[in-house]
Amino acid sequence: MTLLYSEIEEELRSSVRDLLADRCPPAAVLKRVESDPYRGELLNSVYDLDLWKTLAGEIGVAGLLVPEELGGAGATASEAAVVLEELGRAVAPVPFFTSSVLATRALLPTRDALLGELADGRRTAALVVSFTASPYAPSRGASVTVDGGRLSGTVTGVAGADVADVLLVPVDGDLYAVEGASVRVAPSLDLTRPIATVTFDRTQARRVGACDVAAVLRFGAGLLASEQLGVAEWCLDTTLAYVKERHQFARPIGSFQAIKHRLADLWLDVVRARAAARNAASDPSSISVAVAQSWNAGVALHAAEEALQLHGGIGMTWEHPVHLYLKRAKATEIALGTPGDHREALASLVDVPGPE
Amino acid sequence: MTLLYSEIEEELRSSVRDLLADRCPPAAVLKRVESDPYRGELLNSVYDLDLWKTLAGEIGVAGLLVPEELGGAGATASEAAVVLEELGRAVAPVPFFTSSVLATRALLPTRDALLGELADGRRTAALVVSFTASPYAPSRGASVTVDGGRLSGTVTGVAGADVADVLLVPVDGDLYAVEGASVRVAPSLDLTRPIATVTFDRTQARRVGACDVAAVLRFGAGLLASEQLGVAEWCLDTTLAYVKERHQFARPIGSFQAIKHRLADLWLDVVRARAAARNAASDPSSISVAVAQSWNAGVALHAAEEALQLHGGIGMTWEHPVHLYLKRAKATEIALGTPGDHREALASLVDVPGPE
Amino acid sequence: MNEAEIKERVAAFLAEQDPAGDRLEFLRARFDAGLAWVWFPEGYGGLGAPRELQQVVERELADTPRQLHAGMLAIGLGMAAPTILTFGTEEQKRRFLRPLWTGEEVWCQLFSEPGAGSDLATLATRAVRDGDEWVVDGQKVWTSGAHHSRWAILVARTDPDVPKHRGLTYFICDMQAPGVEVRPLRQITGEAEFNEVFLTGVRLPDDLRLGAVGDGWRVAQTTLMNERVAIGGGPARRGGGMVAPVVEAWREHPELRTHDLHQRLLELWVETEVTRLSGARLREQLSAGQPGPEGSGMKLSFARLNQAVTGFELEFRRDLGYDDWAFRRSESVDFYGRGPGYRYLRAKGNSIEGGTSEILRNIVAERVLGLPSEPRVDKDVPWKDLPR
Amino acid sequence: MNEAEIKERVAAFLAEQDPAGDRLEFLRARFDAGLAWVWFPEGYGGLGAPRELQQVVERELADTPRQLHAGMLAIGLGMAAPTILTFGTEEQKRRFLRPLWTGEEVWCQLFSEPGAGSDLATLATRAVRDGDEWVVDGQKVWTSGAHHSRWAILVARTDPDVPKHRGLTYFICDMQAPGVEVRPLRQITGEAEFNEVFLTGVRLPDDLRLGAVGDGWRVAQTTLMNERVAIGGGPARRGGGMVAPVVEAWREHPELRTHDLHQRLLELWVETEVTRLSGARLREQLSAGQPGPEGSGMKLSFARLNQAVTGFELEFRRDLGYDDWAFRRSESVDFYGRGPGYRYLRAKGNSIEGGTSEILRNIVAERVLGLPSEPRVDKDVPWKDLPR
Repeated sequence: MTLLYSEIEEELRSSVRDLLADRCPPAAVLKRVESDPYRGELLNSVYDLDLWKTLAGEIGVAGLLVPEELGGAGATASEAAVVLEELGRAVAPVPFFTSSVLATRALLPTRDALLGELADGRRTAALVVSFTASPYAPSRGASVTVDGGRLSGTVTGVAGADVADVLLVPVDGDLYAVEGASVRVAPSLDLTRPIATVTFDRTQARRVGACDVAAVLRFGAGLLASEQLGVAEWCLDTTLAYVKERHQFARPIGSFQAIKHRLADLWLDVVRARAAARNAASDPSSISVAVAQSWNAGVALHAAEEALQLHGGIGMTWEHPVHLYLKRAKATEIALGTPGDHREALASLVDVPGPE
Repeated sequence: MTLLYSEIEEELRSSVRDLLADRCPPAAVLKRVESDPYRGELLNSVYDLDLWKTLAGEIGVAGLLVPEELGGAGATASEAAVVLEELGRAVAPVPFFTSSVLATRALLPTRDALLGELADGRRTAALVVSFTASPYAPSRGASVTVDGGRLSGTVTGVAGADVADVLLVPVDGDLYAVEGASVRVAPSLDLTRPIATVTFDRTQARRVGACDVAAVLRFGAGLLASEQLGVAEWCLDTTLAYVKERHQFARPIGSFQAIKHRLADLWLDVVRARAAARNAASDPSSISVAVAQSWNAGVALHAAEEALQLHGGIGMTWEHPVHLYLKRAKATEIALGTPGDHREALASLVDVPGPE
Repeated sequence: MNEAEIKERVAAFLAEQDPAGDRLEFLRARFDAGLAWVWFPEGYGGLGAPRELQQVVERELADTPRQLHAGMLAIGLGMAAPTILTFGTEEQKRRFLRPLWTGEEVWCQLFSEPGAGSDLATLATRAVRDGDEWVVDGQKVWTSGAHHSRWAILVARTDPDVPKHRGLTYFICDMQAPGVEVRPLRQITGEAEFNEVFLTGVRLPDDLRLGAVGDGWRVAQTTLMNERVAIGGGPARRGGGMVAPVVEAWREHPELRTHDLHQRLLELWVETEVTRLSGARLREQLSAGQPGPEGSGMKLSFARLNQAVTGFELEFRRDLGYDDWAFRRSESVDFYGRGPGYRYLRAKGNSIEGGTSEILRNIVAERVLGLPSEPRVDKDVPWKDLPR
Repeated sequence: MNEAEIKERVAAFLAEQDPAGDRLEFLRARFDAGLAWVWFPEGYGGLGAPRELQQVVERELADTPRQLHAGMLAIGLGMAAPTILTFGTEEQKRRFLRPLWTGEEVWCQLFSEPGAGSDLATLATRAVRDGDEWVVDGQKVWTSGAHHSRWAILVARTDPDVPKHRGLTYFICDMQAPGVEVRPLRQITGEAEFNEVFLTGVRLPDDLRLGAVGDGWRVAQTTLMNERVAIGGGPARRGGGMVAPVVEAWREHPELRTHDLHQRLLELWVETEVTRLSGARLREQLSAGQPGPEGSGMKLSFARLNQAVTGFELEFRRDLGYDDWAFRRSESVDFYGRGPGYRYLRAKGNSIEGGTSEILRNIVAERVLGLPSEPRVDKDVPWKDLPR
């Protein structure tokens, strides 16, 4: 086991970070979510598909998890995790997690040709499960049935569906590919990864193969811990920079001891989140995933909440990006199992049983 | 409902506080628990019976809860609560809580003549239930049976038994008075209110009347919240005084913002503990008691833990009294129901049911 | 003056003034009768009576016309009026207090700036004397109701060469003067409760100055003291307040319950209840004439609780949606009329607005607990030389 | 020097020296062969080799005689030796290092004082020059092993007229000198791990001075840096450390479980595990030659965890008893050999000893996060004029 970043991973990180710094600074993301401020619903176009094309095609992130013989890069989950750290740091509105992690991981056992198309970024897919589902409740929010190769029913809270060319729908242990279902984006807490309700009404579907949804969600939850780490890191770094700059009472507010101590404690939490994320990426066992999710979700949220508070009034304004991170952090606390769900799972995984 | 202190209560407080300041300062209590430092067990004489005689006889605290016609003062629980605040503040080694609150409350419905003797302090009683029992598990730690007017069995963790002239033993809904059972004091976490194992071996007993142990323990738990308030107040006050005096880096350590903020938060907790204690004293309903215990136990403990930490090294020494408060606070967290037990009770009391 | 006398006054007033007549005329008459705020002096809408007698008047006049938009008048009534009463000239009191009270003229507050939040005294908006006028330039922020307001209370720097507290002057700002620009300030909830106000060459006649030149900090203290009094309170009923909608949802959705959430909800319920009891005790102290220092902490407790409870609610509901991101002005905080996502986001402001929790902890530590202040580096430095 | 060469040296040494012979003779010979601490220079028990090669030596000599009372030598080996090596004279190195390493002479540390804990540099123990000697007066505290010690490392004030960091001098104190009095210091656990040491007119020859007069603070930094390195570590095994006895008790006592406790235990288990992973990652960084700043936080994390876990354990067991209050000296912390009450009380010291958690948070904030320091009021003030 190594919990460190390899040289390859550091190179990958640099490429992604440089690209995002250039093309996706917080101000650009803010602009996207502001595109139609006076309507209740946001435009679909929160996703930056040009950026995604570069990320997927030039840097090649879309195919990281796809074996080389299927047209991908045959990289490890640890490499995908590094990409997620960077995307989390930027709350970048691209469908990496939904298409290149969740949907790709669902497809992998089937070795379907679609994998090649996803791997080079030509097409984008979404796994049609609710983002509130978890390895322990994989069908939460879903009520889809299959009848003669046609799907009917609804899945609420689906992330990435609005940007997907293909929808991958797990029903009763099988995975179906669908194009052209009804995807209605709902106003979402997380502005940079909106959720949608997907409705099937005797929709034509192609059976792709078998699908263990719980396993897919567990894999996703493990990697989500790296995205949460990235969110936490941005919040900590940005807050550190702010409190060093911002003066009140003729001192940088970062020289006030109460603030210093809170940031030291937060840093300790982030250090441990990094270890937990690395561990879950290199050892995606049920225990590692549950540990990483039950810790990192809370750390990302706490980091975002502290960032907002320590920014004072400016943190409460739409024009400062900290709210994008708060909303992402809160949404991922709920996504793929709450910290409490993951702790509850640990009770049996590590033999700390509840009251009888 | 009033949550304030009446004038009578403030006068009572003054008398008790003055007496304790004179006769029972922390140094005197420390001396008592040091009386035999090189033996594992403490001497029985941790109790200050001279002090108790004055408190009971001259100030008249022993009879507060006993109606006048039975030889007592006919006072309210709120008055007894004020006495407990002061005794908590002094971790005074006197049997007020065990004899004048718990045992007296158990006897009250029987109107037994013993009440008069307890009320004027001539005799002292203890209710033979484990201090780890609670209104929700009233017989925890007890295994006593009655057969032909004789008791057999054991009760562990009994507070005040070693200083009692009479033992009051609840068995199957009845209360028995016993003199001369085996009382073995065990080394106790709480040095100033040690616990004992009481063993009956076909011991002659007098049936005094009926006894609802759960109700007695609930009443006791409600008043224990006032003792915990006193413990918390001493810890806060003593720590405030210390951090104003103690200089490091050429400043009083109380001028460091991290310490100021922690003490401000602690003060807020104590303010709320005062309201909760007053409420439980004036309205001893199940809800009020459960609220007060689930809050105040934690506040007393947190106050003692902060006191120790903020005293630095000196707080870790036996010669400084803060450890007496820490041990008392930790013991009362467990006594008569843990905070978790009381919260669990609230689930049904206030209709916030658990998972089905 | 006692309760009986007050009742007589009200009766006499009602005998002369028909509540069914013109609303504004009625309110003006009520002001003139000294029944606006009885603890104000006679001639300024009051009778010089004890403050608690106001509730007698309110009870007696409960069914008569009231000011429109009570919420929008909060800053005028709560902050501007006591300051004008204390520091205003005879002429200022006559000019401003009556239309302020009747609601004919709405007030807002121009204190905070982007660079001066917790450290208000460091504010940079300049007012430069020009004959009988002052020329004001600067930017203010967190101004609620600025777009409805006729007047504002304003603190500006008139002398940058002295330490920060000493170079301030307090003004009444004419919000219709040229150079005043009001822009809505969108918040993380999507809506705009507040405004930014840009002041560019705004000319204010010297008779809009409140208090002496250079005495603005002392005048502002009166305003802020009245702000602090207004905040606090809290639910009077067990199980009320922010935890109520959560408990309701909890009862309705057994399928969402887990042991983790259950234990945490019970903890929040207990904290809510002890905080409520603490507020109740505070009110008992006040009505017994024994005000304690406990009030200083209520806002801190409520901010923490509101944030914890609303965060819990979203997690319990597993709610990834949001009710409405539309950018609109809102006149007040509507915790219960909006969804849980709004409650969660809006509650974040509770530990910032009206004094951050950090500043309030300082205040509790120093004023209530008597802890020593930190070394000050800005006491004797001219404002213009302060690091910023 | 590489691994093969070190192995050769060990083989050559073992060819000459019989491990079955006299223990002390063997250890002295090992020192003289440079196999005591290979990273020390030749002639001082080392070979000037890379530090990591020491483990090769330890492996090769695993079955040979070792020092008695390894625990009692910790201060000598970990703190005194590197300081003597760095600042000692040739003569001091020759005199002290060998018996220190063989365990013939035990060392203790005379740094902390009742008035100088976190702010060590403010210490008041005076050393006044008298010809070729120094006369030392003062009180030290938290000295472990003082009653076994032949020597101590001591910091004393030699010039009260300069700012506090500048007036200190570092000495080796002869613990057998007249005027040295050692008293056990009883702790809240009942036992005495530490001592108070009273120094009354203790005369030390000037050749026991380590480093220049007035340079004591810099010398002490070397000592303290080596202390910090020694603290940390933590369990290598999942579920190990302080949480292990709790989980064991939890499994054995289903009748004591509640949902409240269950949820809290799961949280503590997770925190233990991420802290363990963090320690494992730190070790990987170190062995990859990429030491990160993460080490600074380990002690903070363990202190918090140890206190939370042991507090939980007492509550879970509903244990109102205590295993043993007897006042006795103890040579080391025995977390697992004692009862839960002892663990709870002893763990309270974890956030105080070796740097309080408050000081460690300052260090993390300033040295790791680069946050500005607080205004200092003691920098340029002569020590004798400092408020205390």
